[in-house]
Amino acid sequence: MESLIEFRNIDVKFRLGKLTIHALKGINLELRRGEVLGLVGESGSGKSVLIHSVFRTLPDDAVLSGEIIYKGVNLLSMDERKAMKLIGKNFSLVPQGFGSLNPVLKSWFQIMERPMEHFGLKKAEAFLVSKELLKKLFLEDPEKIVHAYRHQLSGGMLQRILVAMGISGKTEAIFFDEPTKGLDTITKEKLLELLRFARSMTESMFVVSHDLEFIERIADRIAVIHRGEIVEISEAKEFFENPKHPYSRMLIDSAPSKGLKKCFDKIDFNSEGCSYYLICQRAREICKRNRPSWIKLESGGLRCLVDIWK
Amino acid sequence: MSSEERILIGCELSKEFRTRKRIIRALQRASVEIRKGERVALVGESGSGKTTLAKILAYILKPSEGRLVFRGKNLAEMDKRELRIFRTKVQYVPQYSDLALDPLWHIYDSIAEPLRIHGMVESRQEELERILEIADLLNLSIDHLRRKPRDLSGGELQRAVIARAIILKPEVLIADEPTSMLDPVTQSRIIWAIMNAREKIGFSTILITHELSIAKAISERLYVMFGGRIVEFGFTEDIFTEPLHPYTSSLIERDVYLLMNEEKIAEGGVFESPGCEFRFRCRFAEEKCKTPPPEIRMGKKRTVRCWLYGEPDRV
Amino acid sequence: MMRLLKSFLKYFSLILIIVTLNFMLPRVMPGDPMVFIFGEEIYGIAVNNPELFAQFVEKYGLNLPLIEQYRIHIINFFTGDWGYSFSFGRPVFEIIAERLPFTLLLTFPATLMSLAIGIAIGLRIGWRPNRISSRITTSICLLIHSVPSYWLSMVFLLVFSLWLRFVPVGGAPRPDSTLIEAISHLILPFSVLLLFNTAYIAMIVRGLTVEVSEEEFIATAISKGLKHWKFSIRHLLRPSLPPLIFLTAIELGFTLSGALLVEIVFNWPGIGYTMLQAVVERDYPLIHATFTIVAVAVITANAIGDLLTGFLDPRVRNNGDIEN
Amino acid sequence: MGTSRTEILGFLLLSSVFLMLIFSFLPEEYFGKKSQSPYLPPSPSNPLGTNDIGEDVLKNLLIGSRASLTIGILSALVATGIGTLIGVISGFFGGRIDEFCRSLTDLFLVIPGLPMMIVLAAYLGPSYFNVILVIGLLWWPATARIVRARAVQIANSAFVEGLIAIGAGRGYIVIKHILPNVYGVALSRFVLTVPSAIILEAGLSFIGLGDPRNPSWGTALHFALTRGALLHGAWWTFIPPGLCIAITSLAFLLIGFGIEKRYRESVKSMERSL
Repeated sequence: MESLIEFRNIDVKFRLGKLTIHALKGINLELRRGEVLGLVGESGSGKSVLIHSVFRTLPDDAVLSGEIIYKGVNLLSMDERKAMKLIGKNFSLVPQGFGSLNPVLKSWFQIMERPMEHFGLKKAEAFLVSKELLKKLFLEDPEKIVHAYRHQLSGGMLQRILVAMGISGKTEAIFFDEPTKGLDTITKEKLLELLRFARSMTESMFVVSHDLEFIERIADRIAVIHRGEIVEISEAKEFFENPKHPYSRMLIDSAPSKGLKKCFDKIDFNSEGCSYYLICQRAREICKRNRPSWIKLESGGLRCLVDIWK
Repeated sequence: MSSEERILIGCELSKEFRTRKRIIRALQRASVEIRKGERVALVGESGSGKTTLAKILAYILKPSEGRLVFRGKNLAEMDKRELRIFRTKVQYVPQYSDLALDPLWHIYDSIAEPLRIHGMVESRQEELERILEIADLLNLSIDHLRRKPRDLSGGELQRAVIARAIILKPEVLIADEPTSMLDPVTQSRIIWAIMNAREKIGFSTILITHELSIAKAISERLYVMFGGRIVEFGFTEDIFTEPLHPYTSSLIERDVYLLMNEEKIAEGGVFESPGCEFRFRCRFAEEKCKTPPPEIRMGKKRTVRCWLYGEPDRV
Repeated sequence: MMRLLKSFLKYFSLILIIVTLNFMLPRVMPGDPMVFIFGEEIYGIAVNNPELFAQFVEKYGLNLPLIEQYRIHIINFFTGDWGYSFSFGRPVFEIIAERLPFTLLLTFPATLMSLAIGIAIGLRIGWRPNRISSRITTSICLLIHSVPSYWLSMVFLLVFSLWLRFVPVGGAPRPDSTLIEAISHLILPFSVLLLFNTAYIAMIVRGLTVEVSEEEFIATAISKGLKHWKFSIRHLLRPSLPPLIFLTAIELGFTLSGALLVEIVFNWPGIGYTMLQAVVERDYPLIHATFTIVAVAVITANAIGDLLTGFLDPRVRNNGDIEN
Repeated sequence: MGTSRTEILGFLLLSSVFLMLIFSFLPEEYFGKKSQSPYLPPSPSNPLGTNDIGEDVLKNLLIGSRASLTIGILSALVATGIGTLIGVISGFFGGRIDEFCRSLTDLFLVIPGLPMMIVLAAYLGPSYFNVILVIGLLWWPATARIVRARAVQIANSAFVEGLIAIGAGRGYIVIKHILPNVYGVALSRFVLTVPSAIILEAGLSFIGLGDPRNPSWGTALHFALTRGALLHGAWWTFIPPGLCIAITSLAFLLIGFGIEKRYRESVKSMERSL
C-alpha cells in the first residue's frame, strides 16, 4: 500500500517559562492509503501534538521542524494559506468534547462548514445533507438536533455531530483526537459503531488514543509513542499477540481488563543506555550503555539494539 | 475479610435538584452500608447518581430524604464537635480536575493542610514525618512535594490529592472516579497507590467508577446503579459470575442491544414517569415495569430491584 | 418575551433612579435647597422681591410635602419641563433640544466608524499578537489609550489650525455656511473622537480575541482550512460579540465624557460645551439636565446592548429547548 | 516567570514620574523665578517657560504631580478595595447575596463617571477628598465583575469541595484560598484603574472643578485653555502636563497588562495540555 501522508523526523519544542519542553523528538511515521493507523501513548506522550502539527494548530511559540509529505509535496514548506486550503480540502479532524464546537453556530452549519468552503456546496443543499448524515449515524429525529447549539446537546448527540463533521464531504483521511477520552463503557461501544461507519466514508483514518482496548477493535496498524519518541510500529493482530517492545507490553498489561498488574515505575530515563532496560525481558548488558536505534521489520519497526534481533 | 462492625450506613437516601423547568431526581431511596476495612465499589453510567450518592456519604451534600448514620450516630443530629470528628474519619477524593489543589500552594502545604486545620500535629518535625510517610506510600518524591500543582502530571496531581485525603488516617475513603479522564497506565498507578495505602492504614474504600474491570479487580462488594437507583448489590464475584439485573448482565457482556433506543429516555437521570428507569432499554420490559420495582432479597447480602425475580418479600 | 419585559423594567428603573438622584441632591446637600433649584444669582434677585419668589415656589410646589414635590418632579421630567435656566434665560429642555443634535452629529458617526475600524484592527492584532506589526499597532493603541482626549484636541488645534491654518479655530458652522466650511469645522473634533474610540475598541477586541483563540473550537475551525476573513468573523468575532457589546456599552460612559471635553476645546456647541457653561454659571438645573441626558444616553446604549446580546448569543436566548 | 519587557518599560516610566514627585519637594530657590511677563518661552532661567501669570511652568508641573498621582492611586485603591470585597462576597456566597450584588453592580456600571462627578463637585465644592471618594464609588463595579468571576471559579473548584469535606470553615477557606487566588486579578485591576482615575481627575480639573488648593496637571490645562494660552501659541504651558498624564497612564497600563499576562500564565499548566 503506497503512503498517503509521510512524517519525516518531525521535531516540536515548546517554551514553558524558562524551560523548553521537547514534545516530539524526530517522528518518522506514514499513514498508508486505505488503512486505519492507531497512535497509542500515555497522556503527555505528545501524541496529540502530531495531529496539531498536521493542521498547524500548535501554539505560537512552538518550534516545528521536519517534513510532512502529501502527494510528493512537503506541506510544511508550502506557504501557510495554500497549505491550509489543501489540508482543509482533503483531510478532516474529529475533535473531542463539548469545548470543540463553536458555541454560537448551529450544529448543521458546523458539520457542513468544510464541504461548503471547499466543494462549493450551497447553504440549503448543505442543510439537507447534514440531516441525511445524522440519520445515517443512528439518530432518530435529526430535524430538531440540526438546529441545536452546543449547550443544548447531550453526550450522545455531541458524539454523532463530531463524527458527522469528520465525514461530511469527500476526505482522503480523517484524524481522530482522543475520541474515547472520559467516555463510559456504553458510550464507547456506540462510538465504535460510528467509527466503523466513518471508515466506509473515507480512505484512511488516523486515530490517536490512550485506550488500547478501543484501538484494538478499530485499527489495522498500531504505533506506540512514549515521551515524544515512537518505540514500536506493527500490524494490529501481531501487536496484541506478541508485542516486541517492553513499553508496548507494559501498556497492554496495564489495561484495566487485565486485572491491574503492578509493572511500571521502573523506567529511568538515562541518557546513554536504553531507558526500558529494567522492564525488558530481552535486556542484556549492552543495553545499559548504548542508545537503541530504529530497526525496520517487515511488519513495521522497533526502537531497540540491532544485534538482539539478529 | 471485613469485620462485622458497620461504620457508615445510609438508608433510603434520596436527592432532588430543582431547576426552573423540572425536578431532577438524581438519587432515589438508596441504602448503603460500609464495614470496617471493607472494599466497596459503586458502578454505573454517567448520570446514574453515583457521584450524588458519594457526596452525600461524605456529607458534602445534604440528602433531601433519608438518614446517614456514622458509628450509630445520625449525621443530622451531630453537633459541631462531633461533625468535625466525622470529617477526619470519612474522607472524599473529588473527580479528576485541573483545580484539584490550590494552584498557589506548594504540594507539601496542600497535603499538610488537614493536619493544621485539625491541629493533629505538635511540631513541624512530626508533620514532616507524617507527610513523608504518606508520600512514600503513594510514591511521590520530595521533588514533587516542593512543586506547585501546575508543574505536576495528571497522575502525580491525583496522587497528591489522595495523599491529602488520607493524611488524617481516616476510617473510610470515598474516591469519586479518581481516574476517569486519565490513560490506563496512570489509572493503574493511582488505583495501586490507593490499594497500597489501604493495606498500610486500613481504611475501607468506596470507589466510584464506570470502568467495570477496575471495580472487579479491587472490590469485595459491589453496588450497581442506574437512573438514580441501586438496581443490584452483592459480593463482586457473585455478581460477575451470575448477574441478576438485566442492566448488570448487559454491562458485563458489553451488550450492543443497549445502543438502540438511547434517545427515548431523557438525559441526566431525569425520569418523569415513575417505575423502573431501565425499562426503555430492557429486553424483558413488560407492563408491570411501569410501577417501581421493589428491592428483592436473593440470599445473604444480595438484592436486586427488578420484577423478573417474583413478588417482594420483606427486605 | 418575558426577558424583554424584564430588561425593559430594569432600564426604566435605572432612569427613575437617575431622576430621583436629581430630585434628592439639591435637598440633601448642605445649604438652602432653593439656592440649588434656582441657581445662585437668581436666588439673590428673588430674595428681595418676594412675589417673584412666591410665584416660583408655587410653580414647583416647593412648599408641599416632599412626596408631593417628588410626584411633581417626576411628572415634569416626563412632560419635558426640566426647570428654567436663568443663565440662558430659556427653559432647560429647549437648550438641551437645541444643543443635543450637535453632540449626536459628532459622536454618533464617530462611534459607528470607530466600531468598524476598531473591530478590524482588534481582530488582526489579537489573532497573531506576537507579530511585529501587531506589537507596533498595539503599542500605538495603548499610547492613544493613555492620553486625555481633550489634551489631544488642544494639540490638534494648535498644529492644524494655528500653525498650519488648515481649519478655523473651533466653533460650529453657521447654518448658512457651505458644505466645505461645515466640514472644516467638523473635521478636527471628529478625527480626535474617531482616533480615540478606535484605539479604545481595538484594545477591547484585541483582549477578547486573545481569549477566544485559546478555546478548543478554534483548532477545529482551523482544521477546516477556511479563508482567513471567514474564519475571523465566524470563529473569532461572533463568539466574542456578546462580551464586546457589553463592554462597549459600559465604556460608553467613559468615551462620552471624553467627547464632551473635546467639544469644550473646539467650542463645539454640544452638550459638553453647555455643561461647561452651566458649571461656570453655577446654573444647577442645567447641570442636572446635562447629567441626565448623558446618563440616559448610556442607559439606552446598555438597553440596546442587552437586546443585541440576547439576539446574538443563543445561550441567553433559549437555554432549554431547541427551536429553529 | 521573569518580568516581561513591557513591565520593565512600565517601571522605568513610573520611576521617572515618581522622581518628579520627589523633586517637587525641593526648596524654592531651585526653581525658575516668578517673572512679571507672562508666556515667556523656555529659557535657561525657566526651563519650561512661564504661564499666563508668570509662574514657572516646571514648578507647577512638579507640584501638579502630587495631586494627580495621589488622587489617581488613592481612588483606584478605594475602587478596587470595594470591588474586590463585593466580588468575593457575591462570588463565594452566591444565592440571594450574589443576586443583590449583581444588581448593585449593574446600577453603578451605568452611571457615567465624569458627569456624575461634575454634579457632585458642583454641590460639594471642589475638594481633594470628594474626588477620591466619588471616583472610588463610581469605579468599583468593573473590579467587582472580574473578581466575582474568579471567585466563583475557585469556589466551585474541586479543591474547595475537598476542603469542605475536610471540615474547613467558610472563613478559613475565604482567607486562605479565595483571597490569595483573587489577589492576582485584583492587583492587575488596581494598576489598570489608576490611569482612568488620573484622566478622570484631570478632566474634572480641566472643567474648572479641580481643588484650587491642590492644583493637578488638569488644572494647568484648564488655565491654558481659559486664559488663551492656545491662541498665544504658548505650547509649553499645556504640552508638558498632557505628556505627564500620558506617561503616567502608560506606565500603569504597561505594568497592569504585564501582571495580568503573568497571572494568566501561572494558572495555565502547559505540561498537562500536551
